Amino acid sequence: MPEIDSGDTAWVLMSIALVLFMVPGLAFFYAGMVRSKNVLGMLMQNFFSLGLVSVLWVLLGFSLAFGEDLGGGFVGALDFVGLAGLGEIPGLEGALTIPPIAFVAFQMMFAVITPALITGAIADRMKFAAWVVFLAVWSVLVYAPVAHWVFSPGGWLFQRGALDFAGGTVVHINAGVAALALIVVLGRRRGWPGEAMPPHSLPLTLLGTGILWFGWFGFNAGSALGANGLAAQALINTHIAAAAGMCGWLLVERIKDGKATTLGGASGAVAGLVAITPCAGFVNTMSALAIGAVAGAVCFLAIQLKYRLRYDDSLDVVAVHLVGGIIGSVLLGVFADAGVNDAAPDGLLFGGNAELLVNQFIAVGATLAFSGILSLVLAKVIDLAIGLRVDEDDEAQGLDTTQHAETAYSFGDVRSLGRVA
Amino acid sequence: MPEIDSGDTAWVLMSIALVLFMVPGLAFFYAGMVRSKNVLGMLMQNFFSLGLVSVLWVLLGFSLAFGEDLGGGFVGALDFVGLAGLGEIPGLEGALTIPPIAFVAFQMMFAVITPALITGAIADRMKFAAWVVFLAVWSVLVYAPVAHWVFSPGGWLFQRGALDFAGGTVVHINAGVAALALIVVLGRRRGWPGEAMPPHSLPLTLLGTGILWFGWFGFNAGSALGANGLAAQALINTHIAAAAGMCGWLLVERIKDGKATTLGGASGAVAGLVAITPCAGFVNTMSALAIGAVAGAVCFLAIQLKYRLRYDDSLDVVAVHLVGGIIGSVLLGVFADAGVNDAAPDGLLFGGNAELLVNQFIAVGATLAFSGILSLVLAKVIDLAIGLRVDEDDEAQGLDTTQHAETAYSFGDVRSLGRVA
Amino acid sequence: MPEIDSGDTAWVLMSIALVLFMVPGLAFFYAGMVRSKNVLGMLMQNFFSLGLVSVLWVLLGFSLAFGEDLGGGFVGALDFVGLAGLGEIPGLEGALTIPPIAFVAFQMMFAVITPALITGAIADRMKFAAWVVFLAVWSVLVYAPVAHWVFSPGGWLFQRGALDFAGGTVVHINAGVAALALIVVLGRRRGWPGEAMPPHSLPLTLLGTGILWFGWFGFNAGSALGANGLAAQALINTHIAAAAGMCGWLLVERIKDGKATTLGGASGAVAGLVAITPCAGFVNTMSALAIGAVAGAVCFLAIQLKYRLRYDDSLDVVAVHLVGGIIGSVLLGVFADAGVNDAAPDGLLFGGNAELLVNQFIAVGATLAFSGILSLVLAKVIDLAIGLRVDEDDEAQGLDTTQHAETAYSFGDVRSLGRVA
Amino acid sequence: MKLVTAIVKPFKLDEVRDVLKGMGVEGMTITEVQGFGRQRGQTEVYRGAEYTVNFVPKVRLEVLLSADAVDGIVEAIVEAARTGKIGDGKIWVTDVEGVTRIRTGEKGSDAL
Amino acid sequence: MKLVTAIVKPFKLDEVRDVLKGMGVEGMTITEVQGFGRQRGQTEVYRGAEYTVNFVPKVRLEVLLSADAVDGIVEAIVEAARTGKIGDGKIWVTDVEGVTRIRTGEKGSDAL
Amino acid sequence: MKLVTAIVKPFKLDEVRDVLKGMGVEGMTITEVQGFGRQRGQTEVYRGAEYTVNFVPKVRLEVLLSADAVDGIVEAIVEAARTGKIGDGKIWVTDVEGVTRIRTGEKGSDAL
Ligand SMILES: Nc1ncnc2c1ncn2[C@@H]1O[C@H](COP(=O)(O)OP(=O)(O)O)[C@@H](O)[C@H]1O
Ligand SMILES: Nc1ncnc2c1ncn2[C@@H]1O[C@H](COP(=O)(O)OP(=O)(O)O)[C@@H](O)[C@H]1O
Ligand SMILES: Nc1ncnc2c1ncn2[C@@H]1O[C@H](COP(=O)(O)OP(=O)(O)O)[C@@H](O)[C@H]1O
Repeated sequence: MPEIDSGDTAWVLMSIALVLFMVPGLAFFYAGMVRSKNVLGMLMQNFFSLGLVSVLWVLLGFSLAFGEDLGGGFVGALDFVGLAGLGEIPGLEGALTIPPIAFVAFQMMFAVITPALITGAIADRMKFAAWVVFLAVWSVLVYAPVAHWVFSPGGWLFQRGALDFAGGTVVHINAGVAALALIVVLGRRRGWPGEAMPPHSLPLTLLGTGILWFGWFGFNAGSALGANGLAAQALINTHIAAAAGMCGWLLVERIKDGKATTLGGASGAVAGLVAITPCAGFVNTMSALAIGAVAGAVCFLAIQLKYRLRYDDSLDVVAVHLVGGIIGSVLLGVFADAGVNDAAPDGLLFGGNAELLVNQFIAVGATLAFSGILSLVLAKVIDLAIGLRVDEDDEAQGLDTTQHAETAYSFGDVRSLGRVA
Repeated sequence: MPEIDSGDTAWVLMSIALVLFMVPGLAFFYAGMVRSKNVLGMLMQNFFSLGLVSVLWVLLGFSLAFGEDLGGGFVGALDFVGLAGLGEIPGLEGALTIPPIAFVAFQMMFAVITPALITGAIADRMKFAAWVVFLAVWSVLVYAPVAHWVFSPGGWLFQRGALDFAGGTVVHINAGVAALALIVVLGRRRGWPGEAMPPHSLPLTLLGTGILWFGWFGFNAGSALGANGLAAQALINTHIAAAAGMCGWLLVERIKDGKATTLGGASGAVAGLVAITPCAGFVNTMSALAIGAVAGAVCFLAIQLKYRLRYDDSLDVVAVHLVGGIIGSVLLGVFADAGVNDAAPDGLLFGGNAELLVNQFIAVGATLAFSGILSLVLAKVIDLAIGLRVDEDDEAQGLDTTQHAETAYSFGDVRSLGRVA
Repeated sequence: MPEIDSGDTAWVLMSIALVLFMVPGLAFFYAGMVRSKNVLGMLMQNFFSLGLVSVLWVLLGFSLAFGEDLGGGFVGALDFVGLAGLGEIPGLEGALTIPPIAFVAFQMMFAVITPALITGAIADRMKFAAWVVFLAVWSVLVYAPVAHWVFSPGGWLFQRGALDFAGGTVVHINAGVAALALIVVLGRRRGWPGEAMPPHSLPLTLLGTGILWFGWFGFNAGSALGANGLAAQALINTHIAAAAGMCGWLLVERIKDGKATTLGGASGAVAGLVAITPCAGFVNTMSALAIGAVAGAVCFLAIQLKYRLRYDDSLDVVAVHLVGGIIGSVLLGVFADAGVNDAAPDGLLFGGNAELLVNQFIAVGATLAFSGILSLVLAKVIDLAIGLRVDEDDEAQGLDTTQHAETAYSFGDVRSLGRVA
Repeated sequence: MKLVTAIVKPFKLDEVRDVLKGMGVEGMTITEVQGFGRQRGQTEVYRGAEYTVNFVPKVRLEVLLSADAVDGIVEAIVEAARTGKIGDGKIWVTDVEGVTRIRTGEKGSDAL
Repeated sequence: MKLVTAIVKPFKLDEVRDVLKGMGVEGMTITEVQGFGRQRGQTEVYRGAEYTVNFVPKVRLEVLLSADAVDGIVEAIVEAARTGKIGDGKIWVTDVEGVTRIRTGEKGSDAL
Repeated sequence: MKLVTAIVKPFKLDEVRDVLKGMGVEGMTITEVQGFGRQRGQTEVYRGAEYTVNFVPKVRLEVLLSADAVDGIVEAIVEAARTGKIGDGKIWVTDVEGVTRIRTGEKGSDAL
């Protein structure tokens, strides 16, 4: 057992906090974009992931994801249920310089935020109870196995040599395709796409963007699991991809729509962050810049897909996370640079080597298929059992009062009058 | 003098920043719950603690709390006034692996946030000037001695073996009972409890919750004063107690009121965080989960106390901090686990040992009595001297304009017209 | 090459994240103060600095600032363009215990936030396109050279022995005088100073303040480039100066205007933070307290300058950053204490030594002259080329709709109705 | 000249506007208001305390019209705004003595 | 049919509503407005600049009534809304030519 | 007694108020409203989707006056609120049967 390094531990503890903070960040990023009658519904779907998924992760999820492989690299054993007998993490014996419990906590935050990403697609129309069921089952049956495949040294994609530094497949593609599956069953918001449903508070969305950007440094550079040159490289890559993503999105938006919007700037930064996630610790700074810029531009254009294909992905989870995740995972096969991280081979550009690219495609495809199909089935089953969707009147009135018996804002004098029952 | 460890120092510096950030977090948590005419009043009562208490801590408070014990373990000497002659901290000679000035700053943030917790109880009716006086005197005469008793190795409760990892007694019970004492003198808001006084902005409250949760990692895991396995355990305990607190509160709320509310989710998380504070570095993960869940459920039910006993604890400081702090401090006597931290004995559950539990009761009782009585006297004296409460018209008009000559929000066109005097 | 220390690296990585987070913090600090029709305009001017300046820094700025000195200490060579060949940083060979790429990223955040400070002065009337051009050119032609002079060991002010721990001249004076130059060309808002233009959301401003205070720990204590006693001293100095700045401002405000305002509390804290920036790692705690208090009081009074001299510095960048930066840079010549940091001489107070004070004046004067003149010329050129200012109608309607085709808030039912084109 | 004032449910506003526009109404003025009536407000719960919100968000339309158009417009609003559920709102008509268009100073029906 | 419009201080709204309800008024419509009158607005200070806010928040009630109820209702509002301090507001009465309930199409006093 | 109601552009409000004050008008009531008319709302774009906002923010003034003051006041508002561009708004006058000042119970023109 290598010694625990206090510097590495300090950075990973901080990274856990940073990724935790991304959850409210995401909640506000999304909540700013919905209409004011659905703000709390959106916030709650996100915050509750912190409650429910954290508990499930300790009880079950961590063991399925990082327990001793049960064979075939598909899922982990139940040895770590309730974190019992947590000693070393299988496959990382002797490699971790941080306390194993810190590794558990770091991975927990990934398990929490991944399903939270889905909420952007289903905005304004899903029953809270149905979301709770989806969240619980999905985090155990879909998230934990995919995390095992890719992040656990025993996982089959890990074994094949597919790379994912901080969650291009596990987090973004996984959540993005699940979002698509869920909205196929859930259906469109009434009035979409004819009715305007403008963001109720872009400052909230910008606040969420700021928190996400900040937290993403923990997400990606924390994935180095230490405070070293690799973490620093991952951090600057993360930042420059976000910056370039913002520039890329705004440029194309300016050309297409005539204006550079603040929502565009925020969205472009997030697109860049998504795309760099799998690559952060495997590419050099200029490659990160390129990946970010491409993601910003392409994700903006990918939004048109929903108008073409008529699925109501309310806040563009598919265009940003699914498309952005695929861009990053695939471009990693192109830009991987063994000079940055000798744990990885050179990719197409620096090594003329297509093997990694093939592995990346396999990882993308496997995630799409597994998560897409299971999410579809799960959505269908919940719909049949308890119904996914609020009724028409409740949708018109909004989720805040109908699902949570609350109102987000009471600015005026009149709203704050009234009697206690 | 042991060497300063850069990793430990990095984590403690970061923890200082995290606890600092909890103050605005708390300010927003509370400010979202008041009516829009009292938003700035609430924010200012909190932010000003950062200004005033920090200065007092450097000048006086730190010395009273962590100076050489004056005998009897009651209060420290004045040697460190103005941080003069700060070398090693009495009782921690050779134990700290961080610069002593970092210890001063970390403890300063605790001194700042503790009285800020009180502001939730007094919302909407206290004169700003009276609050300033209360804040100054209380932080010196009440907070510093209690911190000495429990946190300083020379303190009498520390000596007895009462445990408090990060402030169950010193912070939460101390602030909670002071809040109760203060509102006894201050009286109820006009109209309470008949009139509805709904939160003016739950998104602000949720934002505050997110920041508090994030910052609490520094509060609790920073109390390990190093980046090591203990800090990691404290961190995961903190998180899982918050998560379980959210689940516990929402479950009971759903059963009792029929809805799981966002304010409930936020409140449950905070209740879990409060309860785990004294326990964070002394219990295992599953115990933390249990403590959090119990706190979430019990604190929710404890809110009914104020309706029974007719004290207007506006934002439930008593139910969350006093009750939550007692839950944590007492349950520590049950769940303490020497396997987690050999600096502590096993408690009732793992050691069949009631001694710790007895000590915990003594610490709770002593804090309740000392802080409760002094706070009551202090409130009474200020009331007689300058009056605690704004007059009826000012209360109706709100604290923002009457105490601070400002308005929180000016969204419309009309408000932003007008002439400079 | 000294070994990379994981603890130092952890702290610097975290500090990079903290300074990054200051940019949204600043954006909200400012955005809360403008009227609701200009909120997004303000946010975007700040957020876009994250996008554009980051990219330019990697491509060009870092090399100009920290490349091998071209002679005379005026500017760095182009060796590091695109971060090519980044090995050791000239003049820091053997001194850095962190990965050089972390140093690049840390300095990048300074380059990003400095021009963002300017946006407070130009609120409500500048074309977005003109701002983009100013931002790009200024960050390369003004910021990078000044950073070279002061921060690079090859810079002429560094060589002279002028001190600037974290950016009193490079950041605050530089941005403050550029702001003054820009508004001289840009002109006043229509209606100023007769019309009331009250802050549309002080809670946003307070949120920004909280984030800035939190992030400033990274800004100043991160400038120690390690997790050690110096960083801890810089951190407590930063905090106590902010606290004292708040107290100082509020005291004078209370005397002059009869009320202690929340905007005053926030502004005083920022003034204290600005003034301590150059001093953070060179003075002791009580000196920091004094510097902060002076800055709080003087910056408040300095606001009257704009009414006297009739320049419309909308959100008081001159009074807070220019005046605050000068206070700090000059008082450093008074309070510098070699006992705190032996890399610096004692100043007037502790060493009776005026040499440092002279150097500080030279550094202040050089920055004022260089940045002031270049910024004036740049503003004039852009004004002639594409016009700095939106037209009268657009100014009346606000930047949000006219520059970005968006509206910040849509609370009511009516705004969220409407049809997609 | 008459003034037709209608209180309707907010989500019906777009429909009403479309119908009126189709009937040649060139303008109207909208206010967000709170209605009190037979329709009960929603119940909200904050930390276990149950509030009944007394006021229900409504939208108030004001339309200036020539007298002969009134009956048709009132009927049209009734049609467009009706859901059949309690709280659909009221329409009332008052007499207007004069109308002026600010831009041109035109008076009477030319001002509409 | 008459329309009684009253401008009152916001914190008096609940009281007024209770009184009217007690007198059999079934509904009313409320608007948040800004009043300008003898009552001075508050003074605010932002970074040393003093502003006088010209407008004071008020609440505007509209109540449709049958003509014979008007006098009693006006008196009742005066009673309930009076604080005796400047700025208590105004009440005015206008004639209404017709009222329709949208839900049922009922007209006249049946529509109330 | 008459009630003059005017819909004007928000940034003209201060000017109108000054003029009316200069003419001896002691009070008025302001409502923030949304106007629909010939003036087109702005176009907004959110992630590539273009919306036309149908409603334009306007301010509604209500001024109670004695009958003989009406014409002068209407003219004054037209002067003060005119920009000459589309969307300047409307003014209309209705008859008021009675006014009461809540503070004193005064009626008629004494109540103004
Ligand atoms: N007497 C009244 N005067 C003015 N407005 C009224 C009156 N009665 C009802 N309203 C308005 O009409 C709305 C609907 O009335 P309500 O009694 O709830 O249902 P309905 O119109 O179906 O009878 C109310 O919310 C209120 O805004
Ligand atoms: N001539 C008027 N026309 C319309 N509303 C008025 C008029 N005068 C006063 N008001 C309204 O009545 C409110 C109170 O008037 P004010 O003159 O302040 O006090 P008071 O009603 O006690 O005389 C004002 O805020 C305004 O809303
Ligand atoms: N028939 C109407 N009834 C009520 N208000 C109207 C009517 N027509 C216009 N308005 C109001 O007047 C405002 C200006 O009208 P508009 O047609 O845009 O321009 P203009 O007044 O220059 O003809 C509208 O925004 C609306 O508030």
